[in-house]
Amino acid sequence: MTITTETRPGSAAVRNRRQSIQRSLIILVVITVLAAFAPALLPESSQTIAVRVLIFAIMAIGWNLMSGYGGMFSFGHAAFFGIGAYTDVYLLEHFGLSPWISLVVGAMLAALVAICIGYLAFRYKLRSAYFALATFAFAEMLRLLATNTSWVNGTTGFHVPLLPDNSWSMLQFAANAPQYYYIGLALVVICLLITMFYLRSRTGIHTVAVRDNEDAADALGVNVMRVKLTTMALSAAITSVAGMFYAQYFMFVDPDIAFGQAQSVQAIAPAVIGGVATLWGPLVGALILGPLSDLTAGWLRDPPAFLEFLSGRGGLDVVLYSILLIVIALVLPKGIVGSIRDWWKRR
Amino acid sequence: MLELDNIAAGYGKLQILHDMSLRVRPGELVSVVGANGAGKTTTLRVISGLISALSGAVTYEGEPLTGLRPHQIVRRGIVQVSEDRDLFGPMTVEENLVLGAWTRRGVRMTQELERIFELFPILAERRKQAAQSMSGGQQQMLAIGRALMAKPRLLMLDEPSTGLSPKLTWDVLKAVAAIRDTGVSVLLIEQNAAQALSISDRAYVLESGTIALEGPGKELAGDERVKKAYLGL
Amino acid sequence: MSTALEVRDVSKSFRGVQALSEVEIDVAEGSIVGIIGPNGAGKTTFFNVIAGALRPDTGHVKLFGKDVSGMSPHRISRLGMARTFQLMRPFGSMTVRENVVAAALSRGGNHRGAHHHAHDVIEATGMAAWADMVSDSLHTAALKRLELARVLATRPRLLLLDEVLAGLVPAERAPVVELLAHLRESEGLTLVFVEHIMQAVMQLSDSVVVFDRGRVIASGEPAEVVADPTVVEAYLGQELPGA
Amino acid sequence: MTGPTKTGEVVPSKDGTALRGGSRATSRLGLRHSTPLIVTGALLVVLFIAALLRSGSMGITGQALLTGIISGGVYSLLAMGLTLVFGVLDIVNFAHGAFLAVGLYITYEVAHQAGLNPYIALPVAILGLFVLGVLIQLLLLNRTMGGTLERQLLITLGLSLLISNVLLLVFGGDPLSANLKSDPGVHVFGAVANLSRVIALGGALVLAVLVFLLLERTSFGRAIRAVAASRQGAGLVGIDVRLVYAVTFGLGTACAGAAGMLIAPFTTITPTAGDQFNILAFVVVVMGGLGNVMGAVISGLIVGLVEQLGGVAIAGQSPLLGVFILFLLILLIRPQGIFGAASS
Amino acid sequence: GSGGSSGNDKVIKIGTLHPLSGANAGDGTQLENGVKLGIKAINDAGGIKALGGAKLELDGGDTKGTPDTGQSEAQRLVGDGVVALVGTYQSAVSANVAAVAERNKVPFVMDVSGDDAILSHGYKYSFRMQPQNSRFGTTAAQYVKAIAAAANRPVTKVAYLHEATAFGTGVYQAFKAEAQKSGLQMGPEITYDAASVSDLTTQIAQVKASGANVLVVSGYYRDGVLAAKAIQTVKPALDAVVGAADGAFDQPQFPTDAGSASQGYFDVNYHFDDKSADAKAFSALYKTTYKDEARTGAALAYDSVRVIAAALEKAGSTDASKVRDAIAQTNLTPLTLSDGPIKFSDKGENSTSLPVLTQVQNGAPVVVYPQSAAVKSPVYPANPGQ
Ligand SMILES: Nc1ncnc2c1ncn2[C@@H]1O[C@H](COP(=O)(O)OP(=O)(O)OP(=O)(O)O)[C@@H](O)[C@H]1O
Ligand SMILES: Nc1ncnc2c1ncn2[C@@H]1O[C@H](COP(=O)(O)OP(=O)(O)OP(=O)(O)O)[C@@H](O)[C@H]1O
Ligand SMILES: [Mg+2]
Ligand SMILES: [Mg+2]
Repeated sequence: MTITTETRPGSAAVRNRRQSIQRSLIILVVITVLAAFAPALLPESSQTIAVRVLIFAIMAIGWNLMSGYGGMFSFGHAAFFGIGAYTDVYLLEHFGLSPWISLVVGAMLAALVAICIGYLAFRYKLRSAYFALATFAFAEMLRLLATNTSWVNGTTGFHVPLLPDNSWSMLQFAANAPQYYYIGLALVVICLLITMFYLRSRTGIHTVAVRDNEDAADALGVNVMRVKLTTMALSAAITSVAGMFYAQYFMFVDPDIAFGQAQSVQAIAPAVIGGVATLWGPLVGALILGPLSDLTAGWLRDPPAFLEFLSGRGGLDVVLYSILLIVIALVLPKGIVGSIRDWWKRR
Repeated sequence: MLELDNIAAGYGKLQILHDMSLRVRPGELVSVVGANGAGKTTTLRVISGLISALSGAVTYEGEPLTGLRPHQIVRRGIVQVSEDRDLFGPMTVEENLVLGAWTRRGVRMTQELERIFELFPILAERRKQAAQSMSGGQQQMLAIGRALMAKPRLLMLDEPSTGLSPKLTWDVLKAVAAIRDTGVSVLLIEQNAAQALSISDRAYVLESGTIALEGPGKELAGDERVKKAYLGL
Repeated sequence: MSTALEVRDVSKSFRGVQALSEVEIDVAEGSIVGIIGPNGAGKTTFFNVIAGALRPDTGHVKLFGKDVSGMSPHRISRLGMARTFQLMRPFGSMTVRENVVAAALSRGGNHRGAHHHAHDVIEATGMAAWADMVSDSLHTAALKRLELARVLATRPRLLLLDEVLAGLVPAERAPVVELLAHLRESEGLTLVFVEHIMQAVMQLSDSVVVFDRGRVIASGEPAEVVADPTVVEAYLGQELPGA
Repeated sequence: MTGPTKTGEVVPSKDGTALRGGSRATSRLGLRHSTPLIVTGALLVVLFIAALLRSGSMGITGQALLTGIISGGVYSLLAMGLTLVFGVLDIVNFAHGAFLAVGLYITYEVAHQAGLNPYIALPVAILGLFVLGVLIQLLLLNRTMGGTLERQLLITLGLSLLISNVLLLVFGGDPLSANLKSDPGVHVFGAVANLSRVIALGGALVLAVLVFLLLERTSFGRAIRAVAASRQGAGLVGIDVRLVYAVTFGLGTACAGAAGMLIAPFTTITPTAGDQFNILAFVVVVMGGLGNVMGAVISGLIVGLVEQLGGVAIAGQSPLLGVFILFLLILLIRPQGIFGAASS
Repeated sequence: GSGGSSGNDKVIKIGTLHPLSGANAGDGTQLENGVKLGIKAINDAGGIKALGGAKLELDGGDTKGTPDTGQSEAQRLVGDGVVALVGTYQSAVSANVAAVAERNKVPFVMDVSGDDAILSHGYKYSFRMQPQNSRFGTTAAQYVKAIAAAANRPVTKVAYLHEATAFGTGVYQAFKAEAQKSGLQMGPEITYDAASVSDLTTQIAQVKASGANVLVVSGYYRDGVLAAKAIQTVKPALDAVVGAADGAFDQPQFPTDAGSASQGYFDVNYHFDDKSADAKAFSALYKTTYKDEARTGAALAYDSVRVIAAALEKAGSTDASKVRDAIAQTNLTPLTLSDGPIKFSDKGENSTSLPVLTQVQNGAPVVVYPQSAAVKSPVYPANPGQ
C-alpha cells in the first residue's frame, strides 16, 4: 500500500457548472415568448397585477445587482425609484417632456446620487448593516425633503395628466391597454440583458470579487471604490426606470409612494424570495409576490364559515400573506432559484 | 474512552469521511496525520458536534454522542481547539480565557489564569488587548489557553503549531505532552509529523477519509511510507 | 543589481504596542529574502505597511525607486507588487479559474488575454485539476496554491508571501518551494517571504532578516543568521528533534 | 456576502482600527473618541441658540429641551431592545414596533378589563413579551441564524405585518387608550411635562442600567457578548448558543414590551402604533453603535433633543430632517456610531 | 366600461375601496359598514325598481391605505363590472382611484376624502359627498368670529397648529385667507409631522408664548389627542380650541381618550343631522348591527349608495355614462347637516354640504353652530384644558 499525499481534487470539492451566456440568452428568449402570450390568456382585471409584477421585477433586478452580486446591502432603493418617478412627473408637468427622455435623465440622476451616497459611505468603509441603514437614511431624507419642498408639490405630489388618445411618445394608453404590459416586459428583458453582460465584464467580475473579499481584491490591484460605485450607479439607474414606469402607469406620485420604506422593501423582497445573486431570482420572486396579496385578499373576500365572525374586520388576508412570506423565507433559505440550483447540483 | 466506529460524514453532497474508525484510551496521546484535505478537521468536527455523521457511531465513555450539540459535548469534558481558532475577536484576551472556563462554575479564576499565563507569558502581558488584534501566533496561543481553561478530559488540537515560531512549536508540543501526563487524553492533529509522532503514544494515518495505518507513534515514525510522505521537507 | 524594495526608518504602533520600530531593509531585484521572527514580532505588520494596507507612523517605502508610502493597496499593486495573506482569502463564490481571471483582469488587457494568462498560471501552479472547483470548498493546500496563482496572475515583479507553507503537510511543501525557486529563475521575480518552517527558509533565501519586537535584530546569509545566538535565543530555541 | 470572515486576522483600516464584517461593538463606553461627541455637542448648542433666537423666548426653548430629553427617553427605551438583538444576533428586527404594540394592548387589557392602574401591567408586559420573543427565536429565527441579512429582514417584516394584523383582527382598528386617572404636569425650571412621561424617562434609565449591568457584570452577559463575537467559538467553550440567542431575543422583545407599557398612558393605542417609532429607533441604534446599550440611551436623548430643538429652530421643515442629517454626519465621521467601541 | 342586460334576478355590483387594514382600518371599516347598510336598505325597499327590482351587491376592495393598492383594486373592481365605485377615506388614494374611474368611465363617489386637488383636473366621473378641505378653513374662520362676537369676547389673536401635509396646510391657508378678509388677527403658524410626532408640549408652549386667545388645530386623530393632553399640561390662557376639520375633536371616543382635557373643544366638520329621523334611525341600526357607535363618515358612505341607487332609478339603465349623468343631477336629502338636498357642482363637489361647529359638552361632541343645525348652544369662552 502506498500513501498518497499529493493535492488532488478527488470527489471532495464542488464542481461548478458555469452557466454559459448562450444558455442564459436562450432561457431569456423562451421566457419572453411565453410572457408575450400572457395578456391574451389572463383575465382583463389581472393586468394591473401583471404590470405590477414587471415593476417589481425591474426594481428587484436593480437591487440584486448591487446588493446580491455586489454584496452592498441597500435598504434604501426607494431613493432611486423615487428619483426616477419624480424626474418623470416633474419634467412632464413643467416641460411636457416625453417620459422616454425622462427615463434617460432620471437614470443619470439616480446614478449620480448613487455615486454620491456610495462615495461617502465607502470612503469610511461602511459595511453590511451600517451601510444598509445609511442607504435607508438617505431614502428617508429624500422623502422628507420631497414632503417639505414646494416645487415638487410637497405632500400632494404629481398627477400625470390624462391624454385623450393613446400615445407612444408620451407613454400613455387607455387603462389596461396591453401596451403597458409589453413596454414593461421589454424593460425587464433589457434590464436582464444589462445584468447578464455586466456580470461578464471586467467590472462585473471584480464586483463579485470585491463582495467575496474586499481586502484581497484591493491587494490584487482592483480599484475597489471604482468598482463599487459603478455597480451602485448601474443598479440605481435600473431601479429608477421602474420608478419612471410606475409613474406612467399609476399616473400619480407622492413622497410616500416614491421614497417610502415600503418601496425599498418591494425592491428587496422579490429578490430574496426568488434568490439573491441569481439572474432569474428577481423575476421569479416578482411573479410570486406581485399577485400574492391579491390572491390572499381574493381567497378571504368571503371568509369560510368558521371564520365568519371575522367578516367585516380587515386584516385576515394580510395575516395570511405575512404567514406565507415567513414560510417562504424559512423553507427556501436561498430563495426559489437558489434552492432549485442547489438541488440540481446535489442530484 | 472515545470511540469512532465506521463514521461517514461530509458537507452537503460531499462525503469526506468514509468508514472511519478510531480510538482514544484514557490518558493517551493519539495523533492523526494525513494529507491536506484528508478529513482530519472533519473528524474533529464530528466529535465535537459541529457537524453530524451520516452514519456510524461516536461513543464517549460508553455513551453515544450522536445528536448532542457542541455545548453538551464540551460539558462532558471534550474540548477542541479549532483550526480557525474561533476566538471572540472584539473581547479581551482575559475575557476569552475566562469564557474558556464557562463549563466550570465557581472556580478561582485568578489561579486558573495563572496556570495559562505560565505557559504563554505574552498573554499575561496582553490581557487587556482585543483578541482580534493579536498576531497570528499570539492568537494560536490564546486559543490553546482558552481550551485549557476548561480543564478538559479529552483535549483535541487541530494543528496547534500552525503559525508558531519553531521555539514555541516545541514548547507547545512539550506542554501537550505534559498535559497528557496529568491524565488528560489528547487527540492531536499536526503537520509537524515528526515531532508529533515523537511524543505520541499512538498514531493514525488518515487518507482520503479512511484510516490507512495505525500504530504506536515511534513505530510509525520509523515506517518508510510515512517517512517518505510526511517527514520530508 | 537595482533595489526592488527600499524601506527606511519605518515605525508603526498600535495604541501602546510598538509593532515596528525604525525598520530598514533593502531587497535587491531578483533576490529572495526570508523574514523570520517570534510571533508578534511585527512581520505581518511589516507586510501590511509595504502593501499599503496600513500607513506607517514614520518612514518611507520605495518600490522600484518610487516612493509608495501612503498609497492605496490597489495602486501599489499596479506598480508590480503582490501579496498573499496569512489567512487565506479566496473569492469564495468563484471557481479557481474565475479567481485567477479576476486577478488577471485587474491588470488591464482584454478578456481573451486574461483567460490565456490565467490558464498558464493555473498550469504553472499545478491547479489545472481544480480549475472548475468553487474555491469555498477547497482544502488548505489547494487554497494556498490558489493564493499563489492569483497573485501571479497580476504579473508581479515583487512578491510578498505571508506564511504560504503554514498548514501544509511536508510533502505538500516541497512542490511549492520548488515553484517559488523556479519563479525567480525563470521570471526574475523578487520574493520576500515570512515563514516559520526553517527548512524552507534555509533552502530558499539568499538572505534572512530576523524581527523581534518590531526591530530587525539580525540579517545576512541564512547560515550565519541561524548560528547567531540572539536569534537562537529569541526564535529557534533548542535543537529540534526529528528536524 | 459570503458569511462572516473567519475570526483570526486583523482587518486593518487606515487609522489602525479594525473593522470586521458587521463591526460588532462591545458594549463599553468608548469615550476615547470624542470627535463625534464634540460634533454632536456643537450641533446641539447651535440648535439651542438658533431655537432661542428664532422663538425669542427662553420659555419655549426650555420647554423644547425638557420635551426633547423626555421624548428622547422613549426612543432610548425602544432602541435598547433593538440594539441588543442587532448586536448579538445580527438581526435587523423590523418587528420591534409590532412588539411594542403588543405591550400597548397588554396594558390596555390590564387597565380596562381588569380596571387596574396601567403600571400594574409592567411585569405582565415584560414577562409576556419575553416569552413571546423566546418562542419566536426558538421556532422561527434560530433556523436562520448565521445567514444573511436579507432573509431575517424578510422574516421580521413578515412578523411585523402578522402581529399588527392579528391585533387588528382581535381589537379592531379604532384607537384605544390606557390613561392614568390623573396625569399632572411636573414643572422643571418653568418647563412642564406629564408625570407619565417623566416616569417613562425614569423607567428607560433604570432599564438601561439593568441591561448594561446584565451584559457587563454577569457571566451570562459575557456569554451573550461571546456569542455575538463568534458563534462557533461560543459553542466550543460550552455555551448553549441557541439558548443565548433565544434569551437575548426575549430580552429585546421584553424591552419593547416595557417600552409599550411605559408609553401607553400617553399614547393612542392602535395596531400600527409601534411603526412610527421603528425608523427613529434604528437611527438611534446605529448612532449609539450596534449592540451598545448605553450608547443607545445617550443617542436616544440626543435624537429627542435634536428633534425638539430643530422643530423650533427650523420651523417649516420636518424636525426629522435634522435628525437624519446628524445621523449621516455621525455615520460618516465614525461608522461604528458615537459609542461603538473600536477594537482595543 | 360596464354594461349588460337587465333582468329580474339581476344583481348590480357596487365597488367599495376603503382601508380595511393598516393604520386607518378603524375608519375604513366604518365607511365599509355604511355602504353595507345602504345596500341593505335599498334592497329591502325592493331594489332598483326601474330595473325590475334588481338587487345591489357589494364588491369590496381593501386599499390597505396605499394608493397603488387602491388603484389595482379599483382596476379589479372595474374588471368585475361594478356600476360605480365608492371610497376611499384617504385623499392620496382617492386621487388615484379618480384617475382610474375617469379612464374607465365608471362613476366614482367619494364618501370621505377632503383634498381640493382631487377634483381640480376636470374629471367627469368623480363626485364628492363631503365638503372639500378649503371649505373647513373658510367656515372655521367665520364661525370662530361669529361665536366669539356673540359671547362678547373678541378674538385678540389666533394661533394655528396644523400637521404639515397638504391637508393641514390647505385648511390653514383657507382659514388665513378668510381671516384676513374678515379682520381676524393671525398669530404664529406652528406645524408638526403627524407621522412621527409623539409629544406636542413644545408646540403648545409656543402657543402660550404667543399670547393668542384662540387656537385652531388641523390634524388627525392621534395627534389631536396629543394636542389636547399637551394643552392640559401647559395650560395656555385660551378662550377656545377650535379644530378645523380636525380628525379628533368631533369624534365620539375623543372624550374617552383625552379625558377631562377634551372638555369644551370645538371642531368644524361635517356631521350627522341629529334632528333628522332618518339619521337617528341609521345610527340606531348601525349600533345594533355592528355593536359600535356610527360616525358621520358611515353616514356619508350610506348616502353615497343612495346617490348611486337614485341615479340607477333615474337612468333606468346600468350604462355608465347614463348613470354618471344621473348622478350629476342628484337631488336627495342627506343624513348629514346641509344647506338642502345633495347637489353636485360641475366639478363634482357636493355644493350643499355644510361644515358645522361641534363642541364637547359633558363628555360628548354636540352641534352648537350654526343655529339652524345646533342642538345646544356654544359655551364660550370654553377655557379648554383648565
Ligand atoms: N464547509 C465545507 N464545505 C464544503 N467542503 C468542505 C468544507 N470544509 C471542508 N471541506 C472539504 O472537505 C475536505 C476535507 O477537509 P478537512 O478540513 O477535514 O481536511 P483536513 O484533513 O483537515 O485538511 P487541512 O486542514 O490540511 O486542509 C477538503 O477537501 C475540504 O475542501
Ligand atoms: N490592530 C492592532 N491593534 C493592536 N495591536 C496590534 C494590532 N495589529 C497588530 N498588533 C500587535 O502588533 C504586534 C505585531 O503583530 P504582527 O501581526 O505583525 O506579528 P507577526 O510577526 O506577523 O506574528 P506571527 O508570526 O504570529 O504572525 C503584535 O504584538 C500584535 O499583537
Ligand atoms: Mg484541517
Ligand atoms: Mg503574522
